[in-house]
Amino acid sequence: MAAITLIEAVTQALAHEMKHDDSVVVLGEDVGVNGGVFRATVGLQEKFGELRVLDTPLDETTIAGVTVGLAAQGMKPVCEAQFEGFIYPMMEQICCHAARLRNRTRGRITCPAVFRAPWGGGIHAPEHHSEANEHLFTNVPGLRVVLPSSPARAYGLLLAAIRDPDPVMFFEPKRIYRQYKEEVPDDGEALPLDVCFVLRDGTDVTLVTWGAEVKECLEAADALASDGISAEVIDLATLTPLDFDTIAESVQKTGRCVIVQEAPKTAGFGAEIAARIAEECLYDLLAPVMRVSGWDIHTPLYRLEMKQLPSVARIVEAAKRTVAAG
Amino acid sequence: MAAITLIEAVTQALAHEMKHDDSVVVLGEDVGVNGGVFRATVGLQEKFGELRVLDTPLDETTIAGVTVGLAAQGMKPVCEAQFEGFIYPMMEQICCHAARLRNRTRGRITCPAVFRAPWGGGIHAPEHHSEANEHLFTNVPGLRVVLPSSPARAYGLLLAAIRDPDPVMFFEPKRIYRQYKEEVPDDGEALPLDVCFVLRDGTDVTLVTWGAEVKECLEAADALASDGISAEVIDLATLTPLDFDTIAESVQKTGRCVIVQEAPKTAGFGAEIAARIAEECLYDLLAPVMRVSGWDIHTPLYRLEMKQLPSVARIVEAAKRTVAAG
Amino acid sequence: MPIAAKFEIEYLQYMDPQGKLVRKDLPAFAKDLDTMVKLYKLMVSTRVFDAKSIALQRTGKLGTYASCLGHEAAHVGIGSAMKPEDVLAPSYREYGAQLFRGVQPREVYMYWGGDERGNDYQNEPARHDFAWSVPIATQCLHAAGSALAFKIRGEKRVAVCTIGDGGSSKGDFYGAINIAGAQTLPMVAVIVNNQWAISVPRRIQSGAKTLAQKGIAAGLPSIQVDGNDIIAVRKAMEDALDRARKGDGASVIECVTYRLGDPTTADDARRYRGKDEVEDAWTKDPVKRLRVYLESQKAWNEKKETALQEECNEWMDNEVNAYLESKAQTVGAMFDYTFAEVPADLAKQRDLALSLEQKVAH
Amino acid sequence: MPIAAKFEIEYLQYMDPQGKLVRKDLPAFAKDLDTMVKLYKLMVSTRVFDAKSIALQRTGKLGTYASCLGHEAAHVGIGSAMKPEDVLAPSYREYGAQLFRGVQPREVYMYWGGDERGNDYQNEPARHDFAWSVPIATQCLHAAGSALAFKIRGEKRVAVCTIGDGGSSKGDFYGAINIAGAQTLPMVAVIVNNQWAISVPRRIQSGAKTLAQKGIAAGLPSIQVDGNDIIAVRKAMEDALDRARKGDGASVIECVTYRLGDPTTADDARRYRGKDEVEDAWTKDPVKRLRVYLESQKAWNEKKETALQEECNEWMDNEVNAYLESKAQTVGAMFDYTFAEVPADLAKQRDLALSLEQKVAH
Ligand SMILES: Cc1ncc(C[n+]2csc(CCOP(=O)(O)OP(=O)(O)O)c2C)c(N)n1
Ligand SMILES: Cc1ncc(C[n+]2csc(CCOP(=O)(O)OP(=O)(O)O)c2C)c(N)n1
Ligand SMILES: [Mg+2]
Ligand SMILES: [Mg+2]
Repeated sequence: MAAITLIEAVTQALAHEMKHDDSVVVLGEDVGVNGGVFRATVGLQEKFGELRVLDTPLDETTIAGVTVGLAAQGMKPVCEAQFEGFIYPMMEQICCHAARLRNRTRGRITCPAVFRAPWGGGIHAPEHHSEANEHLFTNVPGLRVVLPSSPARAYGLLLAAIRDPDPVMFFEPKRIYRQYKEEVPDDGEALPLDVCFVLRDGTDVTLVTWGAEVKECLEAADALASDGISAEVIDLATLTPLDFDTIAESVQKTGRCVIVQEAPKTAGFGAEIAARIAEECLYDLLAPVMRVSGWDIHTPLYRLEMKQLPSVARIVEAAKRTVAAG
Repeated sequence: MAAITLIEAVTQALAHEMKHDDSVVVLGEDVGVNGGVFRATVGLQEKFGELRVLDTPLDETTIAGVTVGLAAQGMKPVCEAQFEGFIYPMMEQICCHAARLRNRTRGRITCPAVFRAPWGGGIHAPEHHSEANEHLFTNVPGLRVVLPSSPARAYGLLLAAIRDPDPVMFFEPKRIYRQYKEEVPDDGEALPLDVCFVLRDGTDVTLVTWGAEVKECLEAADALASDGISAEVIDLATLTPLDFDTIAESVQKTGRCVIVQEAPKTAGFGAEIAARIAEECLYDLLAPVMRVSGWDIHTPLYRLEMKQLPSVARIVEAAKRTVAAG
Repeated sequence: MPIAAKFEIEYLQYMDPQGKLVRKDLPAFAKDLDTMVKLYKLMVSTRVFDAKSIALQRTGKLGTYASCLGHEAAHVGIGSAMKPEDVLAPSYREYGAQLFRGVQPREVYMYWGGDERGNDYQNEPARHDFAWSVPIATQCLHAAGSALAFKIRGEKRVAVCTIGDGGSSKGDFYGAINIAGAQTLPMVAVIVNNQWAISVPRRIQSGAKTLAQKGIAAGLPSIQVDGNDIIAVRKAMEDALDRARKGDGASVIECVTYRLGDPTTADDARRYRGKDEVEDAWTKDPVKRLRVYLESQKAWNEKKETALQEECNEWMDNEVNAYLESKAQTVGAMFDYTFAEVPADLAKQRDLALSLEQKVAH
Repeated sequence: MPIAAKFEIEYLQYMDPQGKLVRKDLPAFAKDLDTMVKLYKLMVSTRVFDAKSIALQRTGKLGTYASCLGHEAAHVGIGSAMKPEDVLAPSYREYGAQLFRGVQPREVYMYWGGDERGNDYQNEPARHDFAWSVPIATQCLHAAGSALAFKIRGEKRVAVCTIGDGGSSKGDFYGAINIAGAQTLPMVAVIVNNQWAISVPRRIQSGAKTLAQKGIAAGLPSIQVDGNDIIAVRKAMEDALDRARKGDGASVIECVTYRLGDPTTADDARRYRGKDEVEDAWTKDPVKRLRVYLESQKAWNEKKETALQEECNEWMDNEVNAYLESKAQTVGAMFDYTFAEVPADLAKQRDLALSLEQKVAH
């Protein structure tokens, strides 16, 4: 078993599920012969044919609406927005139909679909190719919002997303698509969609994050450790519905929390974590809940792009401030 | 000077600005002869002609994109989404262009547009006519998100929105369109877009809200007063960019905060308020920061709709809990 | 001057507003008077149902309601041409098609009466149809997706969507016919052109001479029919369904009709359209013209009409009662269908909501 | 069988791939060899510019870049037919049109080099044109909105948008031509059909025989032209611009051309298209054919070609240097253009960002 990257884990999960479940189909722009602009669907059309791996016309609204139609007919479509910056035309179908079909019809019609999109910044791409806009979906009832941050979690969570009877937004942090490899057995084992993952135990401060910033948080924890500060690192993985218990447990222990989010600060998902803590863990807090995030600006073109993404230094600085605070 | 309703104040502001500024134009579905499905644009086409008050084809994407084009050419378009539930097809133009033109071109091309939409629930309307989905825009840099909650504020804030050199999302709480009348002089005086309004002074607990729930909060404050609890009521009015100072000042005084939001709880804008408090006012807090909000479900059809909206009773109960807490 | 492509949009009409046949080549179904009577009965039922809905709304027993007055031939023509295994993706006023497919009036009342259970159609084949779609034009893509599912699975089924003249301006409609053309999908897109989109007249929606020609953009066979002529509508539908079922792909049909009522009960059309126009439209009434035709064929008479009206009224009274007797769902039920299983976090909210309900009750 | 509407899509070509004229009725501009030489020079400049961009990208001095190789006749035809007061809403590879309108190569380099200042075109008339639009098809609506502004203000100006074959599948394109038709807007929508949308071939985008016929859906005069024939492109543009300027509304032009390069430098087209196809497309090269024609007219020769190549190289070297010498914007500048004035809350973030920068620097 060879070690694989996160993007290869995505491909592996898709291939596994398509092989074992005829109702799984893949659609999007360039997903066929080309195997996706990031190679996520490479080889799938060869294996499963043009009907099950469909290059669509260039219209995201079409992709999303056709996906809803397929899902309503009992298929399990996995569609792709080529970049998360191009997901906007999908929103009406996602918010008004995918997320509501079950509720609208009292369960008569459902939408077991997955909406995949490469997500986030840091690859020196052109405009609109670096968005971290999960906020679009985290306030929408009926959706699961999932962000894997390692090859193994990409594989297990994508399997779970495809098998889930409800629509799942599956955002893949493109910055870490090829960051490192790990062995991911192709055993068809899904991971749960209702837990956050504690990636590192610690006692002084909880670092809560998701997506590509997991790596920065782990590095920050290393740096903090060398300064005698013990940081716990939690990867949300599934943002909604949220497993807050795991976070609460950690904050009860550490008394301090730094939330690290790639998106602009205001009204990003990090606010929800802080709000839950302020509501449910106030008495455990030894220090203010900090957010390290993108600034409230659009991701700059690539010359300055990295100035927008939370750096290890910024995370360390914030964590130290919470420790100094109390 | 006759007293007018909130919706009449919207009309008054539009008429005022169209009269004094030739570059102001209104466009949307049914805004012309019909004067809007809520009568917001009634009489405007008669006064200003078919060119400046334009009935568009039925395509929200078109409305938004044409609005951006108009604005880029130096017009000041005020477009309408007939209901906020139909704003999704506008999002690509709003998020990728309106909010970014200035930044993209270093100020060469700008977008002085207003996107109006009747907002929120409580009028027994059909599906998709009761959304409170301001979350779609509050994480988007470059946008102002404004929600008036009285006839006077509707007039003054809409004038400000039209005159603002940047795009403004202007959401009108349809539940209170005709709730009450007040005298609003047609004097062309705009209100500031960078302050929250303290509607009632208090010392024990701060109620923070926006839109239609302002009324429930004021009523809750009355009820609390009769129980000896003094509640301060803050109407955000402009959600982003946020005037947090006003909130901080209040919480420093009261030590307690209840945030009241019509939208589903998770990742709604209330989370941002709580997060800011947890970050910047932690040491002032005497009790957990509570949120009273819609549940994390889609607005039910109208038989159960009111069970989704935060009631006075729920607000009072939460406020009392914070007072009891510390 | 070299020509790259040429197109024609045919106009199909068999029966004129006076109930006279204008062509000799009647389709098979139209030669069978029993079938024609059956279609007539459903058109009348639809009209009686519609009047009842409006009465319910006027007396506060229904919320906003979207009337189908004047669309009976178009809607019944669509519904009656479809096979049970086909799938309908309607917008929000195609009751004539839906009643044919088993939707119960009580379900319609329930939906517009503010209760999600109205979308839980109990009878086949409606049970596998889509629910009403309020966001304009979005349903067209559900039809395209369904058609794609049929193609992938090799099923001989067709997905049909209906869309208004206004709705045909929305990108979704274009996206749906475009992918249907590109992928040769078994789909039929029917534009029910009733001349108005709330207050916006047809001419403001589009500079195109016909709405049918929108199908040319997608390379689809496209036709304009007299939408008040049940024979023309059904014939065009049958042809299009056949083509789709045979694997020859999608079609666009424009049914030219008229919205005789208000767009919904929330809106007063007198604000923006003249009486003359409406009076003129009444002279083209689809129900009346079919009745005249059937009478001319000795297949219908006053007595049968009276009996039918009575039968319809009885049916609707029965349905209204069933609706009015229904109890609202519980507060708990608000939470039950957001996901297949209620997630832990949401379950806590449900518990809180229920405990608040109890407090209020006490 | 009554016909409701009839349409034809004309195909326009003056010069064949061999540089031979195929029609006698040359438009005025084409009879003027000085003009033709001027067009040729810009087409060559565009190609030299493009090669330089790719070289810059290959050596790590540019980010992703979208080449315009093969589109020179289409792009220069569009740009050269427009008047200065018109407005161009391009997508992301129409440099040939943009250079004509004053965009400087250094600005293109800067944009693809990751610096917003590249969009701040300094020269008129480009200064009042739209910036590159990455979200496909969205620019078409900006053209429609601009055209509406011109109509409202009574200005005799025309808004032009360009869109790819792929992009013409997106609802925005349809929305733009639809409102342009409904409102008789002074707009020209040009579909630059280069046969590919990244890896997706034209046939998968649409079942329509021509892309020009999409204009029929909006009731617009629509034409297909040989997009590698500068005379045909410019003539169709002139006609459409005239019509629009006179108040007769919008048009759709399909330019049939071929993307000779990769879609962008981030993508390798060899993965999905055959060598033969590309080789065949080279035989229709727009630059070559115009050169052959000009030579046949004694308006061009080897010496002039060498001089032109040198001139272009010098120009581009100069532009490249200007680009490479530019310093990155400061961190503070990231915050300055989000709003007209930096809001208080954002100003605090800027201060924090600047202080963090200093810490790192020390
Ligand atoms: C996306 C969207 N925008 C706006 C509306 C509001 N609306 C409801 S019906 C209607 C007019 C529809 O006209 P048409 O498509 O001609 O259908 P008709 O009602 O005439 O059957 C509008 C604008 C909506 N439901 N969805
Ligand atoms: C809304 C949107 N979806 C997807 C993309 C990614 N993308 C960039 S170029 C391209 C293909 C465009 O093809 P076409 O319209 O034919 O233009 P061409 O590149 O051939 O000039 C795609 C899918 C995008 N930029 N915007
Ligand atoms: Mg209509
Ligand atoms: Mg192309």
